[in-house]
Amino acid sequence: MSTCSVADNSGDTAAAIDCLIAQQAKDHASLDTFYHIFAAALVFFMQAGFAMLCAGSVRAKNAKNIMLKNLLDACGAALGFYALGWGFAYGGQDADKTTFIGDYDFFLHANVDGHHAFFFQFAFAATAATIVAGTIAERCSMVAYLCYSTILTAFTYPIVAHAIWSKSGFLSAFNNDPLFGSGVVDFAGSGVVHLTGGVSALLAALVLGPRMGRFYDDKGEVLNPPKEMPGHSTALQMLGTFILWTGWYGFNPGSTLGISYDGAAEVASLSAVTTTIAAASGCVTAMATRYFASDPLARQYDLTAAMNGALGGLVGITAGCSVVQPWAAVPIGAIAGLVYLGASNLLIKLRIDDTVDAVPVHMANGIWGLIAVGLFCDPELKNAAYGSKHGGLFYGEGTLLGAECVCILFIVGWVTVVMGPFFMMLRKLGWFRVSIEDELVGLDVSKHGGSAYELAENKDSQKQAYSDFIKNADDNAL
Amino acid sequence: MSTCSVADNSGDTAAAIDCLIAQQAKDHASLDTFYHIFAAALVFFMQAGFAMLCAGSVRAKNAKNIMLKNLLDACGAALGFYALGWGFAYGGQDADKTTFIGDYDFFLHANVDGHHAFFFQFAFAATAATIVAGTIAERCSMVAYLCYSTILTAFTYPIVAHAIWSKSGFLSAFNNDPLFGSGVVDFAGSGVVHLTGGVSALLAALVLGPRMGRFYDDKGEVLNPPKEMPGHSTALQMLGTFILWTGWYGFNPGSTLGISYDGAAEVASLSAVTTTIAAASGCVTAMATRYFASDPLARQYDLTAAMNGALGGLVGITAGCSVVQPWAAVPIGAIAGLVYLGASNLLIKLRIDDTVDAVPVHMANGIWGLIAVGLFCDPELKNAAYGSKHGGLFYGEGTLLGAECVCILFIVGWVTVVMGPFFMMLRKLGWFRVSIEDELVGLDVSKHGGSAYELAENKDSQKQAYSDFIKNADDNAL
Amino acid sequence: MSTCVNLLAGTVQGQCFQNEIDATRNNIDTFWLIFAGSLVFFMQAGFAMLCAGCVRTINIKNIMLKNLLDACGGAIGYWILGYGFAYGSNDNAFIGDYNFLLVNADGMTGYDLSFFFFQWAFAATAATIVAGTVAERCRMIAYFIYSFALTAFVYPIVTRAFWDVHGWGSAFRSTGPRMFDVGMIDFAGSGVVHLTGGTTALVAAIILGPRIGRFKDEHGVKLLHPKDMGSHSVILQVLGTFILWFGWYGFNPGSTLIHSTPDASYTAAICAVNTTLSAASGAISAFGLRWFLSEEGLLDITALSNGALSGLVAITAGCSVVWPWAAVVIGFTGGFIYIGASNLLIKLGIDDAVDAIPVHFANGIWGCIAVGLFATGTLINKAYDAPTTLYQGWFYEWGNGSGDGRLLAAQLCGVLFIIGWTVCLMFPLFWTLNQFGLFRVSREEEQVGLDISHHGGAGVHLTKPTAEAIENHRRSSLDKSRSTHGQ
Repeated sequence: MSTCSVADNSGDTAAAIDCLIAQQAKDHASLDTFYHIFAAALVFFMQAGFAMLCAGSVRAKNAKNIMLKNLLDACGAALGFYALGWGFAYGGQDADKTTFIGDYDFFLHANVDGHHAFFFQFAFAATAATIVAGTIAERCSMVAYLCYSTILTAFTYPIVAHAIWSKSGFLSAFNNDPLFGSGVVDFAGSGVVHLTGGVSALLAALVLGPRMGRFYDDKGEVLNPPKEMPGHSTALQMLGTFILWTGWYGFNPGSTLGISYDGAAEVASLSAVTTTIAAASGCVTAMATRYFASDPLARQYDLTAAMNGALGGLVGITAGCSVVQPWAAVPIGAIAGLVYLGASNLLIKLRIDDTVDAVPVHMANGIWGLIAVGLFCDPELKNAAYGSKHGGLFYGEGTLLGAECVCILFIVGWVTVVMGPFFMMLRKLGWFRVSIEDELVGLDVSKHGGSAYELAENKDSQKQAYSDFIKNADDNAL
Repeated sequence: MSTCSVADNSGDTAAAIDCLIAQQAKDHASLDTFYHIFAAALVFFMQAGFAMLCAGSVRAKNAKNIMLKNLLDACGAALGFYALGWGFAYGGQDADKTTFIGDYDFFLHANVDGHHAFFFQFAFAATAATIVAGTIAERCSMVAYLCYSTILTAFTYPIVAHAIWSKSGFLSAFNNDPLFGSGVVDFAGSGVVHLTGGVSALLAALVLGPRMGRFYDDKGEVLNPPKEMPGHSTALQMLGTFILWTGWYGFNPGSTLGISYDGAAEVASLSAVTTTIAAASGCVTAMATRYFASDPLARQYDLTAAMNGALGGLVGITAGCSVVQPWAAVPIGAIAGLVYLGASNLLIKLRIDDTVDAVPVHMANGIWGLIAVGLFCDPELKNAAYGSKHGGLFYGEGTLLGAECVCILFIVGWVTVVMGPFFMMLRKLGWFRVSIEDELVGLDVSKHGGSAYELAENKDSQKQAYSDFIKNADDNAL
Repeated sequence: MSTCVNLLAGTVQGQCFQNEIDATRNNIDTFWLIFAGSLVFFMQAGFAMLCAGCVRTINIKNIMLKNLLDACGGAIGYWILGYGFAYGSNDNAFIGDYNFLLVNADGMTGYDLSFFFFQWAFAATAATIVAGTVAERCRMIAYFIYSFALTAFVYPIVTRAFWDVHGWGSAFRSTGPRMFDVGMIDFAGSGVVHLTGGTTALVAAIILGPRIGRFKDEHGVKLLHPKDMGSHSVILQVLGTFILWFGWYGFNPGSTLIHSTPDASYTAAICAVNTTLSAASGAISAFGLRWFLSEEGLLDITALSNGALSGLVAITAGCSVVWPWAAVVIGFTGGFIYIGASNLLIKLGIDDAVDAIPVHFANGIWGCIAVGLFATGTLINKAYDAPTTLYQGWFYEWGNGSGDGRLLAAQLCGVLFIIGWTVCLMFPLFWTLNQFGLFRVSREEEQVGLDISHHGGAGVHLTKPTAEAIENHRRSSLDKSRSTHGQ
């Protein structure tokens, strides 16, 4: 195969060694590409998870509609991120400069960093876009959704990614002159992905208003308590949750962006462990709290709390998965479960209607995830993952917490400034919400040619058919 | 990147070479970590498979309940195995000693073997715990299930894993002084994982008793034949089966615990091939046998037999996947299919109620898997995987078969001794089973606030709504 | 642990390092195949869900059983015969004859074994394509026979021709002259896998005839508008689509077969990107066209998901040799082709329960042709061992002013061979089965649904407790907890 032996190098040992070094570098590149593809495939699979979670959480009459939105935003994200987003986010990055937006490698024409990097980042952009689908389900029009998801993946999200993950970003820890000397630690994107998606979801829910009959009755009177609109299939929700959890093992460990450089393997495996523990803690806390907070005469084990608690834990650990000790994942996850419950109740108090509780899971826990880094970050681990030591508040340092707070403010501000007016405009144009009739009858019938399900019509007629059939078969056999 | 060149080492060739060697060792570690993460993510995904399989196999009125149990045991396993299990199983292992239980690295405080190893082993522990959920579905209380799964992952399972997989285990093939000179070959855990889970399931089913109306009618008379209680969704069962099968490609090939050491790639590939062939054989045999054994006038292709046959084949090959020739996977899988059918019928004869047939699949085939190693193990392949030659009975050696039998006895005995009294105690306390009323109305309504499904009840009313809708739309347009 | 340190002579030591590096590369390659093979296998779940979602509720057990069995039958058929025919190493350009039943497993390296695993997963994919088309009316026994024949013989011959180093039409051929000096470039199998499966599906659908009530009413009078048979669950259909798309990241990038050379890893990465872009474009174009063509502005999710699959099939042949912009064009066209072919089938009265023919057959052809148009020399050099003379896609040759159409010609010949070969074998097989009444279920069975007639009952049981039962339960448990609290 290769030609590094001393004999091949005409007896020159030094040349042989250089040859071996070059080979090793190639092998590292191969291995890292492989790792990217593995992780990106898992992250892409999260699209299936979101689709199942949303499908299970909406009423049967809107199932097709929400699935369509989920599939379409994966497609829109691919094209939008290919055309513009990647260039805005990572084009022409340079650790010595600080820029607000990238301006190179649109349409992948220059192939900066290789295709594997694009593939991985596309999967992240698609995740950010799809978070909103669930919140505004059952009432948002398709056109509005298409416009929104294209803008998010082509412009809004790339700017955030550029600020925090690109080498030229003004908040980036990879810049040579980072903010407060530390830069923002958002390892796999509690902020970049989940907070961005979550804030968009909140804005959309505010502008769009609640589903009909959720908080107000026909006459516009406030309902107390609000009407529950349970999803049509818990099995699909659960499937979605498990797929998402599995996909997170590409999301968090994959964010090392390689496995061959010094220390990458340790960082990746630590991320896998903290991810696991935080998800488990979030699930248990959220379910137990909901259980003990419910009416003592009719205590219920609430599946939704359990599932969203796990997802909340996952979102909460995403920023810090590589820089906190495994024990810290327990409080981070546990608090994430409580944050989810609190935010979910608050939304209901404020009469903001979120069909799948995406705002509490992604926005509230996105914020918590960033703060948690500022509290629990272990300087040694940060050194392993980022090459510089900065600890969280519990290790006696406050700088990082400051940087994280700036990051939260920036993301919330930026997304609000861009998406807020955009949603308002959609609303003014009357494009944002489907008509009252469409909403009442369900979007599947009104927009998609019929219900998502054709289940057995009638059990009795089925039984009849079966007995007729058996009788015939017997007759024939005789 | 690399600083190994002769120039970097100030002309010292030997130092340059040492540097290269160190670099190579690091590369191997990276590759192995990556392999662990890949395999563990697939194994974790099996949780989704179990959840779907169980959800599809129970009646609609208990779907939420069973899925919640599946989610909670993943969470419980993560926390229990993190706190205690890992330390008991692998803490302070040493090939020169023989111990019954590990006593080090609780809460991962010492980070022995790296985080990736913990992540992989946690996924296995979660699998063992979740096997029981299906068997006792539709009647077991949530509290009992939580207690059970914590004990299993934190104590019972780790002891078994310690005995067979830790270097200090008294049955371990990795010990310097192994049992009968060979130790037990249970490559990926037919015994450690599936038999442990399966025996727990059997004990639980015995203590818990059958579902109401399954074997006895209202007046306590024996039903003949027993009442079928078909699962509510075959699609979910099938999805679960395919997810499990896919996850098994992490389970079996991943159990090499690395891909970079000499021969690991051979062992891993062989495992993938034998896994495939055994699953296929098990499926075909079980389905064909069920078909030809059924009433000739109304022959049925039974999906449940096909799916569980495939799973039986997978469990059966798990112990020996790395040490048998591909041809041997055919008889191992085929017999596994028959073992499944036999055990399933036997359970019904004995009036032991197993909702998802987990006992035949995991316990009966777990035993068969271990015995099969004792029969079909190829000395050359065992040498490649374990570094010492011992053949199965068909290669003229009996030692290994003896060791496998000891292993079966140990696992069955140990699990019975720990879990049997525990289940009896739960029963005495009245914590084990839900009330008669709850069982009859279904656990989703009684414990989880309502049914898992909210499908549009009535097609006619939907059609009416649709025609009203169209009419309105027309009117509006005019 | 490296053992190179104690060796004395510098030359020996160099060799020792070299061996270590080669071993590591071999390990990476093996891992790569296990990873990709697992993803490809997972596509079986995707097909099962897609089919289960598309058929009527009365037939879901039947269709899923077929999906499971062809994975199993495929494994056994491919193990017994198929692998030996396809990759058994003699010099024959048409068929191999070695290593049936993996009898020579002892002589296989780990990489060889994982190669078998990977190839089996592909064979199972080819077999499962047909399941959907013939759903709701095909007999189980016919399906067995067919899937065994396909994986054991028909498909292996095609893979031999276009993927093996000995194959007569292969761009990998190293043991003789390549077809038109280039050989057919079918990187991951638009032709080999999808066209083979799709052609089989087409032949089967023609001989089997449409489902009862699809094109004609009870009295045999042709319906003005073909009846939409209804599908069990759109959600399962979309789930299937997502799983398939996910699995395609093993299918296409994995087809590099190795990953440890810079060229291979570059190729794998570009395959992943092209796969993504083509799927997205196909989905949007099919969805848009269907919307545009429908009178009432229908937002058709079936068009969207099948459009994505069409884009995936279309890019499969060329994923390694076209630039991303071309992937967008290929996928976009693929979406149009899907809609056209789907409408054409209905016009011709050919009944395809899941639209597998438009997706796999029509776009399989398009995928192979697209390579002949868009393949670029830079990427061919990376993906294939440097050909003696480099011929690119026709658009590039045209741009160079040569207009050389050799690659396009090779692609067309490949397509014709695959269609011809598959029809020649499958048509007689299906025709014979049909003559003996083994192909189609009886009229009664079809009407009552196959789940009831063959599988012991319905696949879905959604009975819920009645409102009354729930109310009773609520009262009694309330009473109970009150009395406990009262104590």
